[in-house]
Amino acid sequence: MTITPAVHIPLISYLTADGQLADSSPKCAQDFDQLKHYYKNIQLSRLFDKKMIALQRTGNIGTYPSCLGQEAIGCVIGSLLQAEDVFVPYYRDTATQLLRGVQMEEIIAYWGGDERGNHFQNNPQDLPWCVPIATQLTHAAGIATAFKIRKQDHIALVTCGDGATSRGDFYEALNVAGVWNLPLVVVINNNQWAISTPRRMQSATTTLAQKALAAGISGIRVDGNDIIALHEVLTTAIDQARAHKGATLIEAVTYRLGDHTTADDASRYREKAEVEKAWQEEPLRRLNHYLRKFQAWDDEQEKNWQQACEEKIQTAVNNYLAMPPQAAEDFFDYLYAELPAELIAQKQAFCLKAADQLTKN
Amino acid sequence: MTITPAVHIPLISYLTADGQLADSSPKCAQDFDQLKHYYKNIQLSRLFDKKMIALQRTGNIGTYPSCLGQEAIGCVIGSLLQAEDVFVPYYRDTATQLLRGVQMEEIIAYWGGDERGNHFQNNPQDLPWCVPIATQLTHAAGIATAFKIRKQDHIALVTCGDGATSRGDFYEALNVAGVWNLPLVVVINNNQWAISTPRRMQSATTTLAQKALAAGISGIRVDGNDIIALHEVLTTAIDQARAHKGATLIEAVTYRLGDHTTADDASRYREKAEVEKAWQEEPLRRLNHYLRKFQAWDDEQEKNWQQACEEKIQTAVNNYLAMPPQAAEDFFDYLYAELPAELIAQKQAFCLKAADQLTKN
Amino acid sequence: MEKTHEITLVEAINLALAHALEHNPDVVVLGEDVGANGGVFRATVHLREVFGSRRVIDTPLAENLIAGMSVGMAMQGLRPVAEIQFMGFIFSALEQIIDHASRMRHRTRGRLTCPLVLRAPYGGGIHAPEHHSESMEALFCHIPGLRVVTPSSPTRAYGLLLSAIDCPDPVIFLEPNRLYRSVKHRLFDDGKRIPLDRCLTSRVGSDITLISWGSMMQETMLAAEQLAQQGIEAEVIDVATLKPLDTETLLASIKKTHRCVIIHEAARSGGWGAEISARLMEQGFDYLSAPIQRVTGADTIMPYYQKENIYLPSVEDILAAVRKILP
Amino acid sequence: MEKTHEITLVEAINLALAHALEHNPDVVVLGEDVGANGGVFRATVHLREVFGSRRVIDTPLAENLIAGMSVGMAMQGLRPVAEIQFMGFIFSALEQIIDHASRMRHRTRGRLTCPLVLRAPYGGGIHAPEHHSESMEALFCHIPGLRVVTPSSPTRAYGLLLSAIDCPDPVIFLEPNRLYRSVKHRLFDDGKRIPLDRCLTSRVGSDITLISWGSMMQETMLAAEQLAQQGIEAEVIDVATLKPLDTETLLASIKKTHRCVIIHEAARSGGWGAEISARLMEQGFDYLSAPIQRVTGADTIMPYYQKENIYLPSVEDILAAVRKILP
Ligand SMILES: Cc1ncc(C[n+]2csc(CCOP(=O)(O)OP(=O)(O)O)c2C)c(N)n1
Ligand SMILES: Cc1ncc(C[n+]2csc(CCOP(=O)(O)OP(=O)(O)O)c2C)c(N)n1
Ligand SMILES: [Mg+2]
Ligand SMILES: [Mg+2]
Repeated sequence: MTITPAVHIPLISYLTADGQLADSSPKCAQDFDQLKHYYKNIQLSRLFDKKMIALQRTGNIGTYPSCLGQEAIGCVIGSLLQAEDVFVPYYRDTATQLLRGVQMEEIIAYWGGDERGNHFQNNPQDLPWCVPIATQLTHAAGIATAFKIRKQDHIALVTCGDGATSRGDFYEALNVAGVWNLPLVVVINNNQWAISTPRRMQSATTTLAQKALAAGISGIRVDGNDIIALHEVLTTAIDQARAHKGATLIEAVTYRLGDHTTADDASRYREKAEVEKAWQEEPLRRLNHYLRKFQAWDDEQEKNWQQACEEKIQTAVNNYLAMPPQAAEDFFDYLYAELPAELIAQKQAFCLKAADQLTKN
Repeated sequence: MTITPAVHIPLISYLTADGQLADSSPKCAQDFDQLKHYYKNIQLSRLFDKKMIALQRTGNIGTYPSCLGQEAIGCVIGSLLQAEDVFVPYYRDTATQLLRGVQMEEIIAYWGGDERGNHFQNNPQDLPWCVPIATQLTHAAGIATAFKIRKQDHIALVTCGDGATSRGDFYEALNVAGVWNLPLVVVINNNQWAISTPRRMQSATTTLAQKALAAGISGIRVDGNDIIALHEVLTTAIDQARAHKGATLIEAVTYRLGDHTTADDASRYREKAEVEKAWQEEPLRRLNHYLRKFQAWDDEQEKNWQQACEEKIQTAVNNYLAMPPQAAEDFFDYLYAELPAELIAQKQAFCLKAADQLTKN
Repeated sequence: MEKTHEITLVEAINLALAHALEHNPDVVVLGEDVGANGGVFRATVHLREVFGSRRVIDTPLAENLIAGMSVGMAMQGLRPVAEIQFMGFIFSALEQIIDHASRMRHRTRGRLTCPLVLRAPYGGGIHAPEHHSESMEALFCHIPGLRVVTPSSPTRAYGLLLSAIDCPDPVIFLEPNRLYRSVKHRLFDDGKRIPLDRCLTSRVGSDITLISWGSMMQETMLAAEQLAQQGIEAEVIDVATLKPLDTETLLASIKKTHRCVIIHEAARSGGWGAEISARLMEQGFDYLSAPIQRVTGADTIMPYYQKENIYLPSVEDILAAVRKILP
Repeated sequence: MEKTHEITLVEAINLALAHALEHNPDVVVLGEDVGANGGVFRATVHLREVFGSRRVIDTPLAENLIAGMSVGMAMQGLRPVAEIQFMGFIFSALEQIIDHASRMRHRTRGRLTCPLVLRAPYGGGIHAPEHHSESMEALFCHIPGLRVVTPSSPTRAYGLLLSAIDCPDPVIFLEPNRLYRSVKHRLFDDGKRIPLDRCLTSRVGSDITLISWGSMMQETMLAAEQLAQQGIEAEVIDVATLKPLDTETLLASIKKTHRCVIIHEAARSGGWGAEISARLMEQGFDYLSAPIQRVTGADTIMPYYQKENIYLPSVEDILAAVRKILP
């Protein structure tokens, strides 16, 4: 009696680590405008990410989780979603958020310990960062349900990490997406680590994509450093969801090139050699090689673009540093739609205290 | 791009609804002593189950969840586990528990609202009933982990319903069983209903067994009304677990012939015809046909056995009814190993109150 | 404005749900067995037939999912009213309630909000199996950003539930299952709300203040009647909205009576009675002639049903506490 | 009996864990990142190297799983000591804690028990992101069958954690992360236990009683020192074991001082201060010259870190409350 059912989910990949294109590759491999758009946005988010780490090191913001190495996934998601769709991030989604319209100032403010970072003035329907692992999955399912109830053609796209796949809510959300046929796409950023816990210690499955089988939904595994494969896979999944043809779980295989956060020191638990190898496979480099091979990118463009990025980033940092502080009473005023009577006295006391602290400093 | 991975998990079944044996069937199909043992125990638990419903109707116990129709699964589990193994039940496991050594008096007491039902004098390592759906799965994983840490060759076997497969802890437990290679067997009693919610509304998967794929463990689907198939499948899974060769998820396909509990009226939500059809497929009848065909069972044996069962059951009921009531202070005394100082006064007050109520009645 | 017969508390819940579904297209009812079965207590009976399975939704069996999806739906502008089958099964939903339902408005400074209602029957006294008799309201009352509401009669159930559904913020709506069928009120389906955040004075008196909520309001009112026969006029206050607490009404009463007993079914230590007691003592110290008393469940696990009557506070327990502090 | 240098609170936790692992073969340490990484705060550093991955176990990322497996392991006679990375991530474990860890002994009348410890860093003040600054101890304190313990110094952390691991019942062990590295004690790894269920008197005085626990003990002691300079002798009590509560010690103190301020970081309403206040008022009413005061966090979401200093009670807040009730 065979008791371990066989399943095979291939890795979809077109652009090799050294920028070579596979023989049969999708149309988008020739769409150099689109590819340049991706390249530029990976570069932008990488430079911004670097600045965020610098801001943390200089005490201007708090703990920050770098998305170094994973930017391709975010850039494709951020580019393919429509404005009316809802993007439900985890906390390592700087690349996606920039493309969704989240302002750099907002991102800095959020990690700087200021709720105003969650304003999302340009994309008010998107969800804010979600820190408790995997809890955002069921929100995305609820949002997709709302679209379905209202017969709207929007979709919800939610991201998480490989570690998140061990949490029960991950499966609960996939399962309901299957049984209610929800317009939902779930993207796992499999960056091989959950803080110090390697991917193999989270699950015995060969792939994370096969977890889709527990919910009866589609499951795809894609090279998360390959912009062309990502573009194809995400287009398919998003189209399928929008056409009410079912939810998809996408495992995007990538690598966390940085520490878990600025509070972490990854050298405690992982080998230098592994990281060095991963640097050979990161998404920017291979796309750069590919674009250059077809004369779609050159040193001049690179220099100009990096300079443009730096300027944009510096402006945002300056804006952030110039932001007046939040009012102390805000944490009372945004608690309920209306401040309940019992909190009025508390609010007054805390305002006095805040004023007091202000004069003392 | 194919995005829905294919998986096929066949239903293992040898004994048809009318008692015919499939051409290729396992050895145990000829072991008539074993089969008679099963037959008798299905009959015993069915008669006891009936008595439990009568006890509820007459106000002698509270709500009771009948296991009518699912007894074959329990009888096989209860017979194949070793004494040192740990059985982790849900709440519809009368058949299994009787074979594990739980006394009828204990079962009556539990559903009669008396904690002494959880004494399990004959099988003190087994877990008591578990009411919060699926929460017992992680206990079983923890117990299996203890066996593994101590290098013991015991296993944990845990049961649950089809509804339970929607809960996150179900997946969390399967997942850890896979990644830690735990000596664990998980048996889903897929009785097609979770109160009023039909199986198809819990999950879009074709089978529940395929949820094993999300954890990288073995998954089997078996006819839960077919004692021969159950014997084979459970033997394989238990042996595999004991040999440290991996955990198994078993979906045992059966039918809840009765109401969800004595507090439920299933006619509100399901068709009579469906239930009538299910009666044609229940486990006792087909085993009876099969045994009789091979002269392993006859009317005389049936009559004697039923009478023996009734006597045993009536003795248990009498013992239960003769049980002196629990002391009022017990719910203080078994709260902590030692009663904390702050509870001494509370305990006195409640004892006085109990004494007072006693004199008044 | 339909006239109805005398109805029970659970029927009043059903009426309020139907009213809300009819008058507000954003209202969605969801939960385990709320559809064809109409809920295990029949609180949602017939709603699916009338409003369809798009708005009255049977969910998979997962309370954390129900809560998390409700958060998602609420952020999209729907008004989910989710049933948790018993309070004993709400605990896996606590993470969503604490981390998201109660915080989303604060987190996003009002950009995204969670106008959802989680309904759950609660309390003992119905001879139910383990985990079906919990009174854990205090857990919710400690969570900033939540409202916690519990009715004590059919009329209050109807009016408070409608207000809870209107509420722009999350409400934990706890239904005393011991009262589901034991009391009947004649009530009109007129959509009349009872405001949240206000205690309801059920009996006016000047000798002592009895504070309670949910099913213990029965015993409390009975105790007040017995006291009246002895010439002692108790003021009885049904807290109704436990959080935020209407301190003003409570304080006004003890300023008048100078004596107070708080009655709840939940375990004593850290029960909501502790907060009420502490707060009234802080703010009304000079008016108190005697220490505020609490009549509560024990700090033990609620015993299986054979012993639940010992656990549950009785009229006699209330009277004993009153006697202790009367002059 | 090894001599050690001055060590921090988190090092004291590490020392106690190592001691327990060495002296009791049933002790098992588990949690997210407790192995190679030694825990995100380094509380479990080096333990895996010394005691092996069979006893120091990195789990998959699932707190409900960690709690449920600990229940299972404990029923098998192991002594699991599980780390929840931050208190903000413990909520998905509440179902297992409420339904099983706290009840198994009662349920089975002592046949099966849950001698487990769930450790979690808690509290604000470390400029951490959202969900890393919770003080939700009151949730656990309301659950019958649990013990809730929190140390306020390296010495107390060592002695109380060893007692918690010895304890035959489940213990929620809350570690004030603001103190993890801010205080150092010279301490001997002699396995010396500090008994649970007893308040610890940190300062003797007769003018007023200040009651606190965890990280707020810092501010409370500072306030006491400032009061002493003004000639006011405060008695400072570190509750240490929040549940069960050592009412006797607290009551004895207010019988002496007649005045009391309770200080905690958690939200005010339904915080554990409410229970302490209510209980002392009930049992010590005649000794109180003024209402018991509470100095607490606001009934709001803990704001993001830029504003956390406004939220956290300060020495000045404590002094103001003291002034309010001193004659
Ligand atoms: C419920 C919960 N538990 C624990 C944590 C602490 N924590 C933050 S990130 C992290 C690892 C997450 O790993 P993964 O899901 O792979 O995402 P990654 O950070 O690698 O992108 C942990 C354990 C948390 N935020 N939430
Ligand atoms: C966590 C939880 N939620 C809800 C319930 C109420 N409840 C009791 S049985 C049941 C249905 C369970 O169905 P299934 O898992 O298929 O088992 P079956 O009863 O059919 O054997 C529900 C919803 C519960 N006991 N626990
Ligand atoms: Mg990861
Ligand atoms: Mg079922």
